[in-house]
Amino acid sequence: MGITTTLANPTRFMSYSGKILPVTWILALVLIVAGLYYAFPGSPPDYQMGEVVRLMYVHPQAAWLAMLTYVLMAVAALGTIIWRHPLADVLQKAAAPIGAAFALLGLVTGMLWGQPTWGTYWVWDARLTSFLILFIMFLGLIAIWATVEDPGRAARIAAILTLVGAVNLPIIYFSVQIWSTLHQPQGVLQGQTDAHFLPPMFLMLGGYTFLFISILLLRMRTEILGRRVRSMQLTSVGAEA
Amino acid sequence: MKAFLAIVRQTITVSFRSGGGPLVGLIFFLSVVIVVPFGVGPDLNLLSRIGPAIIWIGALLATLLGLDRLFQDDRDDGSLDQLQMAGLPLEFVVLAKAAGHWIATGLPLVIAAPVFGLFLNLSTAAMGVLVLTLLVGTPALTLIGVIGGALMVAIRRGGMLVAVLVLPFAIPVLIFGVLAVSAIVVGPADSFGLPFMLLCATTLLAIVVGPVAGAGAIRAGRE
Amino acid sequence: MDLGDHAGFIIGGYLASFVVIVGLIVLSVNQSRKARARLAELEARGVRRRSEARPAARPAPEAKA
Amino acid sequence: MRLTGSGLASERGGRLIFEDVGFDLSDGELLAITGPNGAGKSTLLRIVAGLLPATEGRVAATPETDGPLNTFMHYLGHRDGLKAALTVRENLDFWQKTADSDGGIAPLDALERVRLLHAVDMPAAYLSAGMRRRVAIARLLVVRRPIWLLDEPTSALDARSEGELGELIAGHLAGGGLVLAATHLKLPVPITKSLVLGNAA
Repeated sequence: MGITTTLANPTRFMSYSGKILPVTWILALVLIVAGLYYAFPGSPPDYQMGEVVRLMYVHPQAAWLAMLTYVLMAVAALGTIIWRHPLADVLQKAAAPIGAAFALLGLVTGMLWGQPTWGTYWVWDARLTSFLILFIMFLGLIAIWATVEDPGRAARIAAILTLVGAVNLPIIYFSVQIWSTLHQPQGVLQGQTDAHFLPPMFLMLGGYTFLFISILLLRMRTEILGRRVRSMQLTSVGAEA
Repeated sequence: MKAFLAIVRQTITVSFRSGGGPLVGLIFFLSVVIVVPFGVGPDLNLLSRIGPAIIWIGALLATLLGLDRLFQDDRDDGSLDQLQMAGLPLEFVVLAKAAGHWIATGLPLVIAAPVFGLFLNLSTAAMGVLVLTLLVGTPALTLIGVIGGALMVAIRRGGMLVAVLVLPFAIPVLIFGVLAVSAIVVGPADSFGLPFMLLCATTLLAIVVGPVAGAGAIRAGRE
Repeated sequence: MDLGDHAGFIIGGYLASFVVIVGLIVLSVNQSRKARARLAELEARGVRRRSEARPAARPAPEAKA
Repeated sequence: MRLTGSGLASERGGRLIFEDVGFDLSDGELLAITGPNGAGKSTLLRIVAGLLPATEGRVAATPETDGPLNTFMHYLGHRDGLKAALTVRENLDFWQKTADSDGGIAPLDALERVRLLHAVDMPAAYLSAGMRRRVAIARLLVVRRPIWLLDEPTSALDARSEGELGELIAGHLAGGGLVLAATHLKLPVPITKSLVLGNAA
């Protein structure tokens, strides 16, 4: 891949994403406002969970996005290692903080839901443990991006770690499942889904997803601009030398 | 094959001559085993129940001890360049370094584990199983640590960061290892098979993933 | 409206979501602004990107596998 | 054997170090790579050695080698590749075994060539910089490989050792070997071809 073609792609990305971004921002806003209406005045409390069910309109969405982010980053990691595509590097870097933020939200809202529902903020079950590890992985990846100055090298290192993590996360899930079934009975209550809860749930899910797309595109654009600044500065340094 | 064995041997020799070989790891292992009872109290029943976990955690930490230098020293003295041109695929170089490191530091831990088990009031049967699980499981820990060692070379100033990045990967090994021993210590004894098989499977997977990821990390860090 | 006994948990969950998401957006927008400003500053000073600095003088690299 | 590099470019950390660099070497030829600091002499050698990916371009041999190209090369870099804890003999034995090649001379003979026979059982840690470099040069002899990549090969060497290195290089070339040497000093052998880096920018 030549230097000229690799630069052409981010340029095309900049023009496309610039057109898409206003649309995704508006979609995110509309869906979330509608979702919030249905989440509070527009839906009754659950007969089993009571009012706490309203947390179900922010918790699974955050968790879903954290996982989606990791999957996207793993795909981008392949893009970095196999095709050495600069946009894949940019995506990896831009997505990590978003993943960390949504994983954190997934954990916090989950714990706030757990206390009134199960009577405890935390259980060491497969889902929670592997999700906690997912959060730590995001933090580790952010740390790599912060530590390694050369963006190309950082991208390849982060890619390796992301891919090994992609193998590891299911294993952790599985191993903790075995661990907890041998140690303690699984006391997790599965909530029934009532038709009332579907509209806010999916409206919020759609809203969160578009929000995610918007923030991701914004951060990727920032990163591309940052790389341009960097290369301009390096070129001017080179010209002086 | 000759090259592979030469790397294994050289790693062991260097570990003995400049790193004190198994001694540092063993002392560290010993101190973990000695410190924990002071934390949880001298109740021998409790100690024998959590003993396997203490020994496994000690083994995990001791195994990761010297791994940060494993490739960094090679990079600093230029050996890493030569190893990459030796004709052996980098994955096998990483595997050979891991094997050498395990023989020099992991194997002594396995052999010493029964002695440490005495301090923790483990039964003879439990010690036998403990040694068996450590023998199967510590290579996985070394191979996971090798990924961290290779990342050290790539990141350059990693320090604690690498340890934090690598520890999550050791969780399954720890879980399966401790579960298998607990099956003998607290029972039921028939729940030994499943975690032990899974421990073997994890080690086999680590034999593949460790060298591939380690070689990938070294390549990623090329400058 | 009445959120029952667990109002604190519900409000806390929504508040946390709001703070984290808005925080992320503000952070991202700020970073974007800064990058834009720096690029504009450099462009105003006449620094050029390499791809622009070397126009057609260099032959296009032939495709390689 | 013929070694060619074409259209080589290297970009590191967003900075273009060189581009469009090429060379073409045949049996018995020496390429001297010169240029100011930071022009990319070491980078180019590392690219040829396969230790660094080129941003563009490729290095190839004709006829194509059986196995990775860099296993037909010796790389003598800034760092000597000696394990300080091992003796000189152990170091050379190790490289002979890992290189898995035949046709090199015995480690003791190689040490005699670089006048270090007396140090054979000394740990490499006790050697001076120049002596370590001479052990690294002995590595070129214990493993026979047709292409030598030498990065500032005369650094740390005294005048006498420099002359001896010149003889070794000349011998290698006479035997049909290829040499790529990066240096800003005068090489102790006649240069067949030269490549100047750093005038493009």
